[in-house]
Amino acid sequence: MALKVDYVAREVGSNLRRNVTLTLASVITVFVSLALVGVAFLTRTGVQNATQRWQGGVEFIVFMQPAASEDQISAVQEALDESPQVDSVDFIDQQEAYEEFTDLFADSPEMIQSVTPEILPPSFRVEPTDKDVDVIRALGSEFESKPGVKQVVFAAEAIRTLQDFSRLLSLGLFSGALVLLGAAVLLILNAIRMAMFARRREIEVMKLVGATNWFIRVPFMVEGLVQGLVGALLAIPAVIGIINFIESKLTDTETINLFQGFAVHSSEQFGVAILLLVVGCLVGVIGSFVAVTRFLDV
Amino acid sequence: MALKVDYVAREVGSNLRRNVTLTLASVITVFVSLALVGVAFLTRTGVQNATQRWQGGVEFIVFMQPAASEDQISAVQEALDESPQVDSVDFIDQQEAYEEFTDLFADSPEMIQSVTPEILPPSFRVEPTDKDVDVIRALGSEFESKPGVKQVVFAAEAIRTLQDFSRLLSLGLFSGALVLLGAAVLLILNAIRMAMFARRREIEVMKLVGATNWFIRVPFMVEGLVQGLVGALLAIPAVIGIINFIESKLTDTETINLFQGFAVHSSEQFGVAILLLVVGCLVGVIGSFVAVTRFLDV
Amino acid sequence: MIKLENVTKIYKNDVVALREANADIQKGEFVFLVGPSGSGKSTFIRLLNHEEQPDRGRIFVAGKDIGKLSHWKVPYLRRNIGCVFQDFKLLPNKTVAQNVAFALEVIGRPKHVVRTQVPAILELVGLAHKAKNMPNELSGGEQQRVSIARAFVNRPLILLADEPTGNLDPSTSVGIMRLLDRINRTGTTVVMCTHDAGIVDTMRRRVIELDHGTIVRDQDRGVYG
Amino acid sequence: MIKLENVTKIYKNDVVALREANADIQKGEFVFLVGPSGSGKSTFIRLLNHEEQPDRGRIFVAGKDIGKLSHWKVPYLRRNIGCVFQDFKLLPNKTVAQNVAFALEVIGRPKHVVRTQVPAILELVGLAHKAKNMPNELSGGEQQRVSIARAFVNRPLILLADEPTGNLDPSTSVGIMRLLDRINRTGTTVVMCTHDAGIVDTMRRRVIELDHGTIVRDQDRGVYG
Ligand SMILES: Nc1ncnc2c1ncn2[C@@H]1O[C@H](COP(=O)(O)OP(=O)(O)OP(=O)(O)O)[C@@H](O)[C@H]1O
Ligand SMILES: Nc1ncnc2c1ncn2[C@@H]1O[C@H](COP(=O)(O)OP(=O)(O)OP(=O)(O)O)[C@@H](O)[C@H]1O
Ligand SMILES: [Mg+2]
Ligand SMILES: [Mg+2]
Repeated sequence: MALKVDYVAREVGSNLRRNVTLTLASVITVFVSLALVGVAFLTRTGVQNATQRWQGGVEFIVFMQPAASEDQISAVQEALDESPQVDSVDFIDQQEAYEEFTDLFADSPEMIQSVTPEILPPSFRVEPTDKDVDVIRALGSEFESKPGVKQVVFAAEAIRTLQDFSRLLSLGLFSGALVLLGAAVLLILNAIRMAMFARRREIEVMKLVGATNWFIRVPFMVEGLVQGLVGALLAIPAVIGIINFIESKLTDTETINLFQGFAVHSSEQFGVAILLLVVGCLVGVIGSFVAVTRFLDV
Repeated sequence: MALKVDYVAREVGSNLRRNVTLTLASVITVFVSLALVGVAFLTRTGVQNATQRWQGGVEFIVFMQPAASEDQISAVQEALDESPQVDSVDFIDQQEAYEEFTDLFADSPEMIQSVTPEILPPSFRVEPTDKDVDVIRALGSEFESKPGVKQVVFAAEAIRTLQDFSRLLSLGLFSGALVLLGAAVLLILNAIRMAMFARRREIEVMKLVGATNWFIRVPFMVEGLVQGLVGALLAIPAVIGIINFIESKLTDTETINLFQGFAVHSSEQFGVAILLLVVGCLVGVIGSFVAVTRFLDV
Repeated sequence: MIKLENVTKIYKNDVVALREANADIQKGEFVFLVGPSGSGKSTFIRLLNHEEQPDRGRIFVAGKDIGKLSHWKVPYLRRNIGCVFQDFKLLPNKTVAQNVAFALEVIGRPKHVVRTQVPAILELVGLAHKAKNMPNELSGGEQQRVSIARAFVNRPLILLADEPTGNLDPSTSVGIMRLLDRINRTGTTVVMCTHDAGIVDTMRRRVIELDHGTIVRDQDRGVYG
Repeated sequence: MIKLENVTKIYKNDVVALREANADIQKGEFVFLVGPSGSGKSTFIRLLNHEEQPDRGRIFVAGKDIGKLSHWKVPYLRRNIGCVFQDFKLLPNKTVAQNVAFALEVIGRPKHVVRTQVPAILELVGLAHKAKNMPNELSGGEQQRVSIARAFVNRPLILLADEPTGNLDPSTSVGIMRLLDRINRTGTTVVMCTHDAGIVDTMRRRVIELDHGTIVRDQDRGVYG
């Protein structure tokens, strides 16, 4: 074997310099492809973070009969407090409900006049630990049958819609990112195959001079590694720049406060950066390996 | 010059066949890149179509004083009917308002008992022709000062939010599609450049035998055209397949009714198909032209 | 036909491949270019072909100063010059017949001319049976003969041949030299680099000898060395 | 050292490049392979080098049947065989020195050996001053000498040389032949294709003549033809 580090280093260095066109082409392909993947993944993360707070809005309200007894109310209170699935409970008594009502209908004094605290139901606003809709439904229904409970109302449809929306958007962006990742891998492999094709004569000559397959392959693989690495290292700042640009655009806009929570934590940026690096390097190395091997059977 | 059609055809045919690796690589690049572009554009169109109806939900309500006189009401009615900016008007009299109220508070007979039709305000539900938020605001405020008008209420925040969301999503998808288009062009040019690099010796020899630049270029350009065309023709069914898949997924889902309106009209699919064809062909031809020219200066 | 005036060609690394070369070759002449390896013979030919440009001096081909030739006219110069390259320079993606035909197609010869000329010239160089082979399926000498056929096929005014018999056995070489001689007799100017003393000594034509880029001998009816 | 038993090589298109060839070449022999263009000389060499496989018959190199060689062992066979290719086969992306060094690096020679051997061998073929040039910056003969240097540099057991003087002038050729002779005297088996009758007739070594793929003569101390 006798594959010396300095031989490989020298070989890779001079090849990268001499085949500038091919090197550039491969690096550009890796760069563009991975940048697309990175932006897609981070946008997805950002959207997920932005819509996280809607998830926090998921709750249900247990309305008691206006005429419910103290005992009935405290029984429900206890049950809620003891349930491990309940995160926090907020009790709204009749007076508080009346105040909310007057706030809500401040414009309609006629309506306020027609209502007294006594006819309004006291209620518990419950925030469950698990935000899953089905779990919440199951939990809420448990309380429906308790004595003194009038009705359990779940989070408004609008909130539900927003949740669905967010989930769908996130899923869409994720699938988009995955598709892009697949496309990137394909494109990079393609570029490497092409670059190898341009150098098939060289590989042939190396074989004829008595080089073993690994002797030929390793420098090409390291070359692929370097190209993948450089492409990824170029892609990472580009991705972070684009994401920060999107973030500033979204949080600046006054009319759209929906995505003001759009934020990508640096840990998430770091994760995607690692992903790009790993994909770039792996595709570079494995792609070169496969592509060289095709031309090794002289 | 003497560039004969049969010479070009023969040349292109044999080159495409003989350089299978390069041909395949270029076609794959065009195919993958354009497929991404197409899917992005059509998804954007689909989302836009799906959210169109929310735009229809934009409206404002002119609440009259419960005690407003017949004259005042009909004056406002006339003003609304005559305004060219108003698409349709729906008058809800006190009785209808009461019915809505009882519907809304069906669970709280106490509240219903406390309300009579007389204390509820009659209202006009207005759908403007122009859906722009600012225009609507201006229009609605006009009526605020009319005699007998109590208040003008604009569409619920939730609806507004959904609109913003839709617009943002559409914009995002559009920018994404544009970025992909740019990336696709870059990747395709890159692939062509690489393929030319692999054949630079051939070009050099042609020059040395006395071929004019155009004599060398034209077959390569036609070759680029064919590759771009084939790549685009492969991308189009892929795009339409993927879009229909997305459509069926979205409209099947029961929990998410937000995108049930997701639909891409065949005219829009056609438009994107044309876009892909044009981009594929242009990039192929121009890319080959530029790439060959680089190696023509022997 | 061909005239060099104080032509100097310096490659990078200060390699002087041709130094103050003067030569005047008349129409219909047959000139051997001899000299040791690396003496500048191929450079001489590449200059005439506009493959390289001189650093100093002027070169006239068919009465035109090719240093003043505009870019797009170069192909038209080359069509009047047939060239047998030392490394053959065949198109790897074309068959033998297509390689030869290419030289005709380039100058816009009609199809029927191509269809008759190409087999004829391949017959002449003894490669009719290899017409459909690709260059990489040929022996060295066969490739060389394809290169010769391509240079001949469009009856150029000038024929530049860079060691056209380097890879040929003596009897094939003699055949090729007979062909060159015949072509020369029809009025074509021939400039041929060679290392084959036997050929030069038999033919007794004008000999220009180069040594380290300098023309050291220019002799009518000369011998190899 | 080299033994061919009824070796037949048929390329596609039913070209019989070698027909029922038998030959037995002892260690330390010097063999000229002669014959007209396309007679199968290069094929003979390519078979020994495992660049092509025979369709029939067996080939032994250094006592081993190379038809039975497993795939990964081929490089080790080639390391014992230095080969001067007819078309040089230099690595276009490496300088002259790197091209020669490559043959040493392939067999894992330490760096200091490479650093002393390469300049020495380049000096021997008269290319010390071109060590840093790229192959495309060399004249034909210079490229050929690089190919020769590369084949020599790792002192192979067997030296296959396919027209190593095809692009060289007579006096450089003589220098190369002296070198080959010296190498042969150290025990290296040399098989050399050539068209140069002068060399064959001067050296008077064993001559194997091919014609249309058939061995028509195998003569000790023979002449060209
Ligand atoms: N790869 C190939 N495919 C098909 N035919 C081939 C191939 N290589 C060589 N040939 C044919 O085999 C025959 C012998 O070729 P070879 O290269 O051995 O000849 P040679 O003796 O070396 O000739 P030269 O002196 O011209 O180099 C020739 O007719 C050639 O056309
Ligand atoms: N592209 C180049 N760059 C640098 N030097 C070059 C280049 N081409 C040729 N040379 C050098 O110029 C000199 C003359 O080269 P040329 O090819 O003209 O020689 P030649 O007479 O044809 O030799 P041969 O008989 O070996 O073919 C040589 O020393 C060669 O190394
Ligand atoms: Mg030369
Ligand atoms: Mg040969």
